[in-house]
Order: sequence, then C-alpha cells, then structure tokens
Amino acid sequence: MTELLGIYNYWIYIILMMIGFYGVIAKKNLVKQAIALGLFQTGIFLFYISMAVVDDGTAPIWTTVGDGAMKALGPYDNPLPHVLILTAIVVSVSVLAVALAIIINIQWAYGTVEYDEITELEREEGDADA
Amino acid sequence: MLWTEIVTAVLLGLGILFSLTGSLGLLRFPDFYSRLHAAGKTDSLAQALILGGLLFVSPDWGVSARLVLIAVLLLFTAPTATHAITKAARLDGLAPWTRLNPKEESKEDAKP
Amino acid sequence: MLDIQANLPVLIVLTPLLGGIIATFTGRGVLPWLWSSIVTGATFALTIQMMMTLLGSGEPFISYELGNWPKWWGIEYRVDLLNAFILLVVAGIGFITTVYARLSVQDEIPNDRHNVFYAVWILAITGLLGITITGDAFNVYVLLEISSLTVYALIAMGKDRDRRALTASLRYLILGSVGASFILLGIGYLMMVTGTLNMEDMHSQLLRMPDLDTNRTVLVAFAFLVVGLSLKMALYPLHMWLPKAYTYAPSAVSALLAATATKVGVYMAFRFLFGIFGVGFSFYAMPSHFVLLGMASLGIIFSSLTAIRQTNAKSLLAYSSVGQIGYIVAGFSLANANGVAGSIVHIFNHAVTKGGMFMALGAIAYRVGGTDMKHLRGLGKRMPLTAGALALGGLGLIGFPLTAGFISKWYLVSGALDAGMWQLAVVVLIGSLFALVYVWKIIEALFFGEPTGRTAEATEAPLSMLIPIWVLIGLSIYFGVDTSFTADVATRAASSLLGGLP
Amino acid sequence: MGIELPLLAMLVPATGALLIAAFGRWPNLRELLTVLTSVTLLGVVLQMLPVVLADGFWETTWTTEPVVLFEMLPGIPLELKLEPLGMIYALIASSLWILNSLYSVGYMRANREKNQTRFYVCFALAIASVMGIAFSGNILTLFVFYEALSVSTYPLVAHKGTPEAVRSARVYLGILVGTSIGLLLPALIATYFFTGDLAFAPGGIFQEALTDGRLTGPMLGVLFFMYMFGIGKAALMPMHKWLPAAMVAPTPVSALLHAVAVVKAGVFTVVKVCIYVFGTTSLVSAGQGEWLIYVAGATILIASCIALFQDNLKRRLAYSTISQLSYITIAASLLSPLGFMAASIHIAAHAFGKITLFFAAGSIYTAAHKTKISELDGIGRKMPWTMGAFAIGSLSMIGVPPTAGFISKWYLLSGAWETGYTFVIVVVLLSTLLNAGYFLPIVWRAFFRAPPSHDGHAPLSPQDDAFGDPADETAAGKPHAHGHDDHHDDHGEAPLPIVFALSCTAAGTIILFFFPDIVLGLAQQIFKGLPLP
Amino acid sequence: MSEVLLVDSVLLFLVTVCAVAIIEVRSLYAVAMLSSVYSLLMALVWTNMHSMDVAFTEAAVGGGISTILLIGTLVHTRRDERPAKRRLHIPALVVTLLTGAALIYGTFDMPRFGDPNATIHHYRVPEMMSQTVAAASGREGKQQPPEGYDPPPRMTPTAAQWAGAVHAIDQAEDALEKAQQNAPGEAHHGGEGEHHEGAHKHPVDDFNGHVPNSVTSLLAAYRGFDTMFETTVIFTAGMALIMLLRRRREEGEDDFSQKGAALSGQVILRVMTKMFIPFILVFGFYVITHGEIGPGGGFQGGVILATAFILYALLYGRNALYRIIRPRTLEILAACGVLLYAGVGVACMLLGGNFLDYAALNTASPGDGEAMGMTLVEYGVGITVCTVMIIIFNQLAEEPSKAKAS
Repeated sequence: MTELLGIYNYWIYIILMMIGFYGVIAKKNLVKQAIALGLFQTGIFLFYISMAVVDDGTAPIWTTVGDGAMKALGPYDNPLPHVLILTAIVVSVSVLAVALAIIINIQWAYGTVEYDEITELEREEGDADA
Repeated sequence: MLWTEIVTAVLLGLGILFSLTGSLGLLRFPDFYSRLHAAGKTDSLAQALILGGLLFVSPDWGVSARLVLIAVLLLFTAPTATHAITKAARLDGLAPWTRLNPKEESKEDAKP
Repeated sequence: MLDIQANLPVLIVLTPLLGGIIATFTGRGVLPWLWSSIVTGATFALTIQMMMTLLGSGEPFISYELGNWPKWWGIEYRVDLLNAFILLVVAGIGFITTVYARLSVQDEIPNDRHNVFYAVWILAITGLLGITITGDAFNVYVLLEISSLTVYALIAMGKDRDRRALTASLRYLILGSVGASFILLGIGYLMMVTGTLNMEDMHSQLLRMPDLDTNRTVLVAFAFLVVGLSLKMALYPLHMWLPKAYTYAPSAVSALLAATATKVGVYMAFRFLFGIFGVGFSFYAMPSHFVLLGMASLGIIFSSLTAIRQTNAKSLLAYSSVGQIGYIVAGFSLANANGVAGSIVHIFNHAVTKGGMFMALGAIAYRVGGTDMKHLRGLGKRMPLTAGALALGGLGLIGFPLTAGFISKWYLVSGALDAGMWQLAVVVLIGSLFALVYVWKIIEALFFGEPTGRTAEATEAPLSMLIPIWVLIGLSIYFGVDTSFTADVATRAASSLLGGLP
Repeated sequence: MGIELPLLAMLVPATGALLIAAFGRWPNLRELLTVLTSVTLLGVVLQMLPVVLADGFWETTWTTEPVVLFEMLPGIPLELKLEPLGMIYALIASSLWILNSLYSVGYMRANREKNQTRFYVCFALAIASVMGIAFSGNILTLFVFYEALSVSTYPLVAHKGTPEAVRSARVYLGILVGTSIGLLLPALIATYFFTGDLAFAPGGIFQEALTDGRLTGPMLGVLFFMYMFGIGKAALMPMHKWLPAAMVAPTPVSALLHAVAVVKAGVFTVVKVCIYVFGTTSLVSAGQGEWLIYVAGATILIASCIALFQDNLKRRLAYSTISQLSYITIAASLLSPLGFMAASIHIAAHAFGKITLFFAAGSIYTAAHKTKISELDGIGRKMPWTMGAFAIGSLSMIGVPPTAGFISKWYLLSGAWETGYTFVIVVVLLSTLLNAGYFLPIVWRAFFRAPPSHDGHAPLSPQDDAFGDPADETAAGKPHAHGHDDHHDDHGEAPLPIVFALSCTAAGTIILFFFPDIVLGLAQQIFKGLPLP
Repeated sequence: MSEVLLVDSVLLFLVTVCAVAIIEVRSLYAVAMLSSVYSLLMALVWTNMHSMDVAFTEAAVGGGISTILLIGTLVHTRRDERPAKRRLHIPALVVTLLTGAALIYGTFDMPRFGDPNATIHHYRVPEMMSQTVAAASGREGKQQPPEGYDPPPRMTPTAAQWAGAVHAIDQAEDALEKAQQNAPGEAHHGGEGEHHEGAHKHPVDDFNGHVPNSVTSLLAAYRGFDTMFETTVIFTAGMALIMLLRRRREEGEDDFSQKGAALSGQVILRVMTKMFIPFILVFGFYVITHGEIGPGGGFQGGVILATAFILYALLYGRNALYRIIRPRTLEILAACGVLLYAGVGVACMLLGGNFLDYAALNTASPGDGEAMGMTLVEYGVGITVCTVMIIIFNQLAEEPSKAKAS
C-alpha cells in the first residue's frame, strides 16, 4: 500500500498524458488536436518533475552568505529534471505555434479545420496515394 | 508574536469568506453582469485581504514589499479586467437581466 | 587562433547553425542560395575532415566535452565510425541538394521569403547532424525537435502547388510530436533508472543493473523508445505520415527528406538499441528481434505492393522508401555482422539513390509541371539525361548488379543466411521483384510512351539540376562496383556496434 | 600472354556502342561502324584462340592472375579469365555478329524500323555483355553480365514500342530477371556462404564444404535445382515462356540474341556451372542432378510437340530452340566427358543452324511479308537461296549429315550410351523424328507446292530500297515496293545483304561438319584441366 | 511530506478535471481559456514541487503566450468544434488504455515518489548539486586542460561498453570502478539519503560561478548547449511562422497597411496599459538578470517583455507596434539573440577553451568568467524569445493574402 502511495503521483501524470493522447487520436478538430498534444506533453513534463522531488526538499536555490559562498539549507530537489523540462516546455510551445500556423493555412486553403470535411474535399479532388 | 498570527488568521478567514461568496455568486447570480460583479469581488477584495494577512507573517522586508506590490498590481488589474469584459459583453449586445426580461438568462451559457 | 582540429566535432554542428541563422539576413535573389551552398559545403568539408581524422587516429571514437564539463554532467559529443559515416552522408546529401535546390525553389517558393526558406532548410540539416553526432540522450531530443519543426514547415511550403501539402505536414506534425514525446518519455524512464543522460554512461549503468532483463521500468522505456523511433523512421505500420509528406513537399525538400530524415531516424535506433541497451538486451532479452523483423518484412512486402498501385511517381518512390526502410531495419535486427553491415551500407546506398531519383523527379516537375505517370510518358526522348538518371536509380532500387542496391541486398541476404533465417532472404528477394515491377512502370512510361501535353515540348533539364542529379546517380553506380570504402566502414562500424560478437 | 585480351574483347563492342550512339545521326557511318566493330571483335577473339588451344594452357594461362575489373564485394572481385568453353561461345557470338550486322542493315532498312540508333547501340552493348559472360572469371561476374545482357536486350525486344511488343518485353524481362534474382542470386549467395569462394575451378568448388559436412548432399541438390531453374535463359520448362514472347522483336534480334547470344548464354552458364562450380565428382557422389536429365528430356519432347502445331514460323522456330537448348542441358547433365563434348559442340552447331533458319524467316518476312507457314506454298521458287539455306538449317536441326547437327547428336548419343542412360537415347531419337516432323513439311511446302497464282505489278528490285537513300527511313508515304500493304505475292529474293548473310551461315553449318577441329580442340582442351572422375 | 501530498492531490485532481474539460468542451474559446487555466494550475503544481523556474515558465508560456496563440488562431477558424458522430471514440480509447497500462506497468520498479535514495539524486551529481550542504570551494579555479581529473578510461573497455554485449559486463564493471574514482558523489551511491559529508571533491568539477540558482547554472552552464538549441528551436518556430503565414506583399507595399486595433474603443484599458507597460518591461529585465539568483531567466523574462509589446499591439494596433519595431528589425533581433549565445561559445573557443567553456572568458578568475558568460547567454535567450514571441503574434494576426484564393 505504501509503495502504491509512493508512486501514485506517477499515475496522475499517466492519466493526464492519456487524456491528452485520447484527444490527439479521437478529436477531429485540428485545433483541438493541437491542444490535446499540449496536454499530452504536459503529462510527460509532470513525470520529469516528480522524478526530481526529494522528501522535505526545497527549491534548488541557495542563499548566499558572507563572502559569496553559497549554502543550501537542508535537502532540496534535483535541479536537472527542471532544466530539461524548461527546455521541453519551450519546445512544446514552438511546436504549438507551428501547428497553429499550419492550421490557419489549412483554414485558408480548405475553409475548415474539421478533419472529416477536409478528407471529403481531398477525396473529391482525387487522392494521389490510392 | 501571537497577535500577528491572530490578525493573519482573521484576515485570511475574511479573505476566504469573500472568495467563497464570490464564487457562490458566480454560480448563482442570474446573468452575466451580476456574476461578473461577484467575481470582481473575489479578485479585488479577497486577494487584498489574503495578501494583507500574509503580510503580517512575512519573514523579511523583501517578501513584504513583494506582497504589497502584488496587492497593488491586482488592485489595478482586477477592476480593469472586469471592466474590459463587461464592456466587451455590452458591445456584443448582451442586455442586462432585469425582472422585465428574464429570458436573457439563456444567452449566458455561451459565455465562458 | 581558432583551433579547428581540436573543435572539429562541435564545428560540424556550429557551422550550419550559425550559417542558417545568418541566412535570414541575406535578403532576396540568388544570395540566400549562394550563402547556403557555401555553408553546407563547408559543413561537408568538415565532416570529411572528421572522417579522415577518425580513420587517421586509431582510436574507436573521438570525444568532445562541451563547455569542458565532465561528460556525465555536461554534454558530450562522441564521434565513432558509425556516426562519422552518417554525418558524411547527411552533410554530403545536404550540400548536393542545396546546390540543386536553386531553380526548383525559385519555381515553387514565393520569392519574398527565400532567405527564411533557406534558413529553415539549413537548420533542418543542422538538426539532423546534431542528432547524429551527440552522445547525450536529451540533446538528441532537442535536436530531433529542431529537425522535425523545420521539416514540418518545409513540407507545408508545398502548399502553393498543392494544398494537400498542408494536411500532410500537419499529419506529420501530430504523429512526429507523439513519436518525439514517446522518445522523451523513454529517455525519462531510462534517466530515472540510470541517473544519467550520457549514452555511454546509461549503457554502463544498465549493464550494472542486476535485474536488467526483468526491470519493468527498463522494459517500458525500451518499448516506448522503439515505438517512438519507429514512428520517426517510418517503420511499416507507423509510416502513415511519410508518403503524403514526400509527395506534396516541394521537390528539393522531398529529395532532402527522402535521403536523410528517415536515415537519421534509423541511426537513432542504432544508438539506442545497440549503444544504450546493448545487443544482449535489445535482441536477446527482448523479443524485438522478431517484432522488428516481422514489421520490416511486412513493410517490405506491403509498401512495395502499394507502391505498384501508385499513379504519381513521387508517391510511388515514397512508398518504396518505406519498403527500403524495411530492408534497413531487417538488416540491423538480425544483429549479426553481415546484417548490420548490410543495413549501414543500405543507409548510404539508399540515401544516394533515392536522393538522386527525387531530384530527377524535381527536375521533371520543373520542366513538365508534375510527376504523374501522364507527365512522365515519353520523356525518354524529351529529357534523355533526366530520364536516364531516373532509370539508373530505379535499377539501383531493384538491387541490380553494378548498382549500389545490389551490394546492400547481398549483405542483407548473407546476413539472413548467417542467422539461419532463409525466410527473410526470401522476403528480401520478393521485395526486389516487386521493386522490379514498380520501377518498370516508370521506365516503360519514360521510354515507351507517347508524350502528351506539356511533356511534348519539354526540353532537357537545366545543367544546374543535371549535375547534382548525376553526381548522386553516379555515386550510386560507383559504390555498386567499388565498395572498398563503404563496405569496409560498414563492416568495421558493425563489428564495433556488436562488440566483437559474431 | 594475352591475358588482357578478354578485357579488350569487352571494350571493343562497348566503345563501338558509344561511337554508334555518337554518330547515330548519319546512318551510313553508323552502320559502317557496327560492321567495323564486329570485325575488330572477331579479330580480337581470334587472337585469343591460340592462347587457349596451346598445350599446357591449364598450367600457364589459367594459373596466372586474372584481369580484375574492380573489387565489387570484399573478396569477390569482378574478374575476367580465359577459358576454353567461354572461348567457343565467344568465337561463335563474335563471328556470327558480323553476318548479323550485315543482315540487320538490310533488314532494318528494308522494313523502315524506327529508333535504329538505339537498336544498334543496344545490340553492341548486348555483345559486350556476351563477351563478359564468356570470359567471366567467377560466378559473380557471370551473374553481373548475365543481368546486363537481360537489360541491354530489353529495348531490342520492346523495339517496336507497340503495346503488344511492350507486353511481351515485360514477360521477357519479368521471367529472365525474376528467375535470376529469385533463384540464381540466392544460389550464388548460398554458394558463397558455404564455400567462401565464387571462383571457377575445374572440378568444382564444393568438395571441402561437402567433406567437412558444412554442406550435405540434399542441400547440394537444392542448390543445383536453384541454379538450373535460376538460369532462365536456358529455357528449361517451365521457365521457357519468355522465348516465344521475345519473338515480337525484329528478326535480327531474334536471330542473334534468341538463337545465339541470350539462349546460348543460358546453356553456356548451365554447362559452366556444371563443370566449374559443382564439378562432376561432387554431383555424382551426392547423387543429385539426375532429375535434370528427365526434366530436360521432357522439355525436349514437349517443346517439339508444341512446335508441331505452330503455324507462325518464328514461333515454331522458337519452340524448336527450346527443345534444342535442352539437348545441351541434357548433354551437360550426363556429367560425362562425352556429354560435355556434345554440349559444347551443340552450342556451336545449333547456333549456326538456328541463325540460318531465323535469317530465312526474316528474309521471307522482308521480301514477302509472310509470317505464317501456311502461306509459304511454293515460295522456294521465288526465293531459292533463302529456302535452300532454310533446308540446310533444318537438316542440321534434325541432325542429318553433312551438317554440324549430326556431330553433336553423335557425341550426345555416344555419351548417353557410355553412361547407359537409355532414356536419353530414346528421347534423342524421338525428338529427331519430331524435328523432322515439324521442319520438313515447311521445306516440302516451299519447293513442291504450287504457289497461289496471282498477277500483279512488276516488282521493284529490292536493292534500290535496301541501299537507297537512307533518308527514306523517315520519308513515309513514298510509294515503295515492299510497303506494308497486305497482299503481294509477286516478289523476288530478299535484299542482297540478307541473302548473303544467310548463305554464309548455311555454308557455315556444312563447313562445321567437315572441319569441326577448332571446336573439338577447344572442347578437348576443357577436359585436360578436369580431374578425371 | 504529507501536506505536500495533500495539496498535490487536490491540485492534481483539479488539473485532471480541467484536462477532461479541455477535451470535452466544444466551444473552442472556452477551451482556450481552460487551457490557460490548466497551465496556471500546472504552475501551482510545480511550485508545490519546488520547481520555481518551471512554474514560472509554464505560467508565462502556457498561461500567457499559448493562450494568445490559440485565440489568435480562433480568430481565423470557426469557434465551435463540430459535434462528433459518436460521443466516445472506441479505438482511441483502447489505444489510450493500453498505452496507459504499459506506462503504469513501468512505474512499478521506480523508486517511490520523493525517495531521497533514488539513483538520480546520487549518481554522478555535480559537487555543488549533490545532497551534501554545498559550499562553493573558494576560487582555486578550473584548471584546463584538465589536470586534476583524468578522464575515465577511454580506450578499450569503454569501447567494449559502447559495443555493449551482455557478456562484456565484467569488463564494464572494472571500467566503472575506475570511472567511479573520478566520479564525485559516487560515494553516496545507494547511501542513506542526504546528510553525508566529505565526498572526495574534484577541483575541476566544481562550479565556480556565484550562481545560487542551481537550475540556472545547470541550464546555462552544464547543459548550456541544450539551451542554445532550445533558443534555436524558438528561432526556428519564428522563421517557420514567417515562412508560412507572411502575407505576399507586392513590391513597395509596407507593413502599415493593416486595419487598426480591435480594442481601440477601450479607453480605460488603454490608460491602464500605458501605465503598466513600463513596469512590465522593468520586471522582464529584472527576471532575465536576476535569473541566476532567484527563479527566472532568459525565457521567462523574454516572454514577459514580449507580453508588453503584445499588449501594446492589442490595444493600439499592429501598425502602432510596427512604428516602434519594424518586422525586419524583429527578425534581425531574433537572429542576433541566438548569435549572441553562440557567439559567447565561439569566443570561448577563440580564447582556447572548448565551446561554451565560460571559464575561458576570464582566465584570471574563472568564476567571474562563468558569471559573465551566463549573463550574456541569458540575455541572448531573452532577446530571441521576446522577439520571436512578438513575431509569432504578428504572424498569427496576418490575414489571408489575395493570392491565396485557391
């Protein structure tokens, strides 16, 4: 039981991820897909961060004392995953931006952002890959 | 050290009370404008009280200064935001709810 | 002043990075193209230098610690024979396609954004190079995203010629991001178990785990990495994004992608399966041996069959690419010397051949305005050189003797025999028979059809396109007759990957 | 010591092809070049002859290092090597190429074929790859040029460009490349896998693999099977379909390539594989390969029976070719010296005979535009030369002295007698009857039947459009005697070059009967190198 | 521990509800708002997990920028999702559940949440990052090329490890024994949590810059190379948007030819904005500069700066913004940010160090060199992020060009 309590946090992130994943697969609205992709990635970020947590830890920031030496008061979380996730967040927002740009283009070209309607239009003009 | 904590407790309690009422109003009030009115309370007053409460237990001046800054900022932004939203609604042509035309309720569901 | 030799590894990535960023300053006209050709050329030169340095020093690899931090804290660049080879391929193809790109880009991209286009183009190459050279798992992810982002945008630039480019690109974006996220997740699990991000370090940590084969975290990490990588390298059931993307992308972009993108995906698979998990875990403890082989074989058969049904030459080649990926994957999942060497050689051969063929199609699109069979019909008389290049490349795809394709087939089949899997040999040969069919569709259209429409008055492609095309096709012939370089490098790289295992 | 000559023999036609392509714009020059190239080639090949015939060939020339073109796979270079059997093949091909070039000049002009430049270029390339096959130093080289031959002949078969031609060409290429990639290539790789070596060696390369048990008898049998059916060019049933299909090609193509070069490449490979890869000893000891005799025998009989019922002349010839090829295969599969002798001689004999027949068919088509046997009544009176040659050719096919066919059949029968395969003897005798059955009627029809009486306008003499202004290839609509109108039964002999060529080959058939020394010498030279079983 | 868990679970519950809502609600504007709420909640979650920087970034990027992006998109597209035929997409559900099950299966062998003995907290953690109470060891600087520390065995055993066959495990073992002597913090491997002192220290491995925020020091120094590419990613995104969305302009047509601001009528908003923009800018710069000491850094600061401009553009129209910064200038600045970052690295190379080896900037006192390098780098990041965010906003606000009629 305790160990389940110990890893429940991971399960939450899995649930979040899967909600996003479901959205990516199931939703036919392209904007919705893009957002769901964001959820999906956030779940992963959450996993990384929970990897960094240490019991009774504090933020990995030291207080400077006297002659520029630095003290960490007690245990603190592992900063490495934080760094990775900083990078990952920025990457994900860039992906979102590009996705939205493409979606806007699709809106201009097809007049819709619903996947079904687009496939309809494409079938009308004859798909190249049979 | 006792009285500060008491003050803090009181202030926090009040803040929580206000935000509670605020959210209650958000749910229960008849139309958009009145709901926004409730929400506005939460934004401005409740946060002010809570921050004020924290002010009394802040470890050093830096923190207190930040708290004050945040409070001031919010006191400026919250009403502005409320105003902007209401104005937008007004421009959108959403008539306020009165006893005379209660059917306007139906229109609110569209609003986030 | 600047010690090039000492900083060679980082320069290989830095040159295109800076070059790509500076390319945004280059305004309009021919300047952007000129600049990017120079940059990619310099990069190519650097990779050659790298290769020679590595071969010169007897060492198994050259390591470069960025920021001079010990490699398990900072990021390490590690160049061994395998990725020196891949770097060579990517940079070389990048250079040639850039030289080729000028006219077709003028033709297909609105001229007020050429500078941006070339900037993104070079950054894509940068990403691919970075993935190849780095020794740090997370760095792989970041660079993967760079290359993917750029590629999505580049594909979408086909929108002015066919709006389906947009949907293709978005589809790739969604699937690619999911794949990348899976890879990120796998890296996370691994990091949790091993506590490090340096690939070599991860590997040694895994080897030190007493319960390596049963540790559930490692298993799941492995599974997700494999799935993500398969998405990235378009292994058969997960290839849905590839055909449309290749078909509707601008011609130059298709050439670049077909030649490099999936290859780098395969390289990542090498690094993760052989480098981090190790042969023992990946192919003996895990069933991936058979899973991968099965997927690869299915891919070879079905995508070739689909390719036969295509009416657009570009999508035909795209599906054949999926099949070729199948060969490569089948090769390394045999996990024996000949097989791995075969897939390494095939990475090179297929890159060269497909690149050349897509460029030839680009030239045809430039002259005729399309790559449908009806456009190709009778081009053999109108554009003999281009058509000839296409035909030779096609022979390469079939794996005809005296073309590079034959060499890879030879290695693959003998690898299959070594592993005692004659079924795979059969699959490979059936695959090349299918290849014969779909290539012959093109050849008959080219040489025994009557030109119609714009084809009738088409003229031979301009020299600035012909030269790059024939350089690549020539290479694919040359390395079909004299394999001393490729085969030697491939076998050595394979043996180092397998760690002296037979 | 003439070691580089094979390379030369390959380069001559190759360069010839380049030149022809370069000067394609001027037909006369182009065809002059073709003829010159063929003559030069024959010269080169003849230079090699004494080297091969010399005593102690196996000790000296064979043991010297071969010409390595390039290191194709690590340890397996592409190499060329002089060798008696290949010598026979090269000799035939090169000598017949000369006549064939003359013939094609006449034929192509008279029939106003399109894309003549492509035709001559591919022709030369095909010959180049034939030389490569003949002098290949290991199986890989053989395979490479074998494929090259298939590809370079593909445009020749599809030459007309009509849908039908393209379709048959598809069949042609599909079967040839299919078998070679599907069976021959894996067989090669397996051979390399077992022996670690692909070089030709008299007596085969499988012994030590067999002795140390890497390779068992049945596996050897499977390999043998893959080889035999992988060599689709040998037209062993059921791999024979491409041969009739390829008959859509212009007659010179059918003549040289499908009576001489391609099909002979097939049987040549078969013989070569039997002798130099498997070696009689290992095959006999493993007791495999006996089935080949029966398959080949069946092919002979079935093909002959089919031939009986073909009314299209070229198709009948095609099926006769199939059966004749199986003579060679069956002879080789006797695995006895006499058998190999028979095989190598029959390669020559059949080449001369069959090319004569095809030439004749072509000339009939050129002069009379007739393709059906039923239309040939009395044609012998209008075209005495042609039909005379045809008669000689058919005699040689049947194996009647004084034609070369007799010698090879003689050796075959004695070989069969020696090894005691009565089956073979029966098959040979039966097929002889069948041959007679489907050739003699044509001759009889041509000479002793009354022609269907017609009266028409006077024939134009064939020469003036055979050697007329080459520009009239393109000048369509210009009235000419041998236009493609349906009926003209009033015609003379075919154009001169055609007649000349087929008379030469017919003569060759007879000369070969009286002076078979060279071929015999070469054939015996083979066995000097063989370890006696 | 416990209250962390408590707050955690409440927050995570809210987050999950929010996520479900995002997937299920069909009004896309509502979804945009919800996603912004979601990001803010995530920011709280992360604050609760003591990762201030991530929380900061999430709040700025997720709560701020991506909401703006979404709304900017929804302006072009329709505002409601088309109702699906089936409420539940069964195949998707199956795939999702299977994936989730696999992931959960994977968690069973993980160290429990917050376990201080987890490998990741001890295996080869940098000296100052290791769980010992770190005191930056004075100024004895970083000798380069490294003398004090001999690199772990490079040649054969390592190669064998690379080749990685399980049978090579023993030699991998001893190779690692050697490696461990050079690996500080290795002593604590599997040790009893924190509070163990006196790890054998390593002069080289010690980080000399006075950077209390270890996230920043990791970000800008140890993994500075990643961060450079991260900046490149943003830059790439900006370029991609320009390439995809820039309206085809006829020659000579300038950028001022768009219609005015949407919110031009809002007097109060305009006044408030005018009041606040300076503060926002100051705060942005503060965040960038102060990133080494407290939470924050280039990204967060850059985004905050960008919001100032975007706010301005929203209220006064993009023309007004373009009067301040021309689009071309934005592009050039964006490039310059990355160039600044990479330039620092190149400078290090020119000064004889490795790429991004800040210590080479100031050989006299490596610490100051590192501090300087990191500050410069942060500014590079800030510039790029800020400008690219503005670019993205502008591009998303583009309207379709006449040419794209097809």
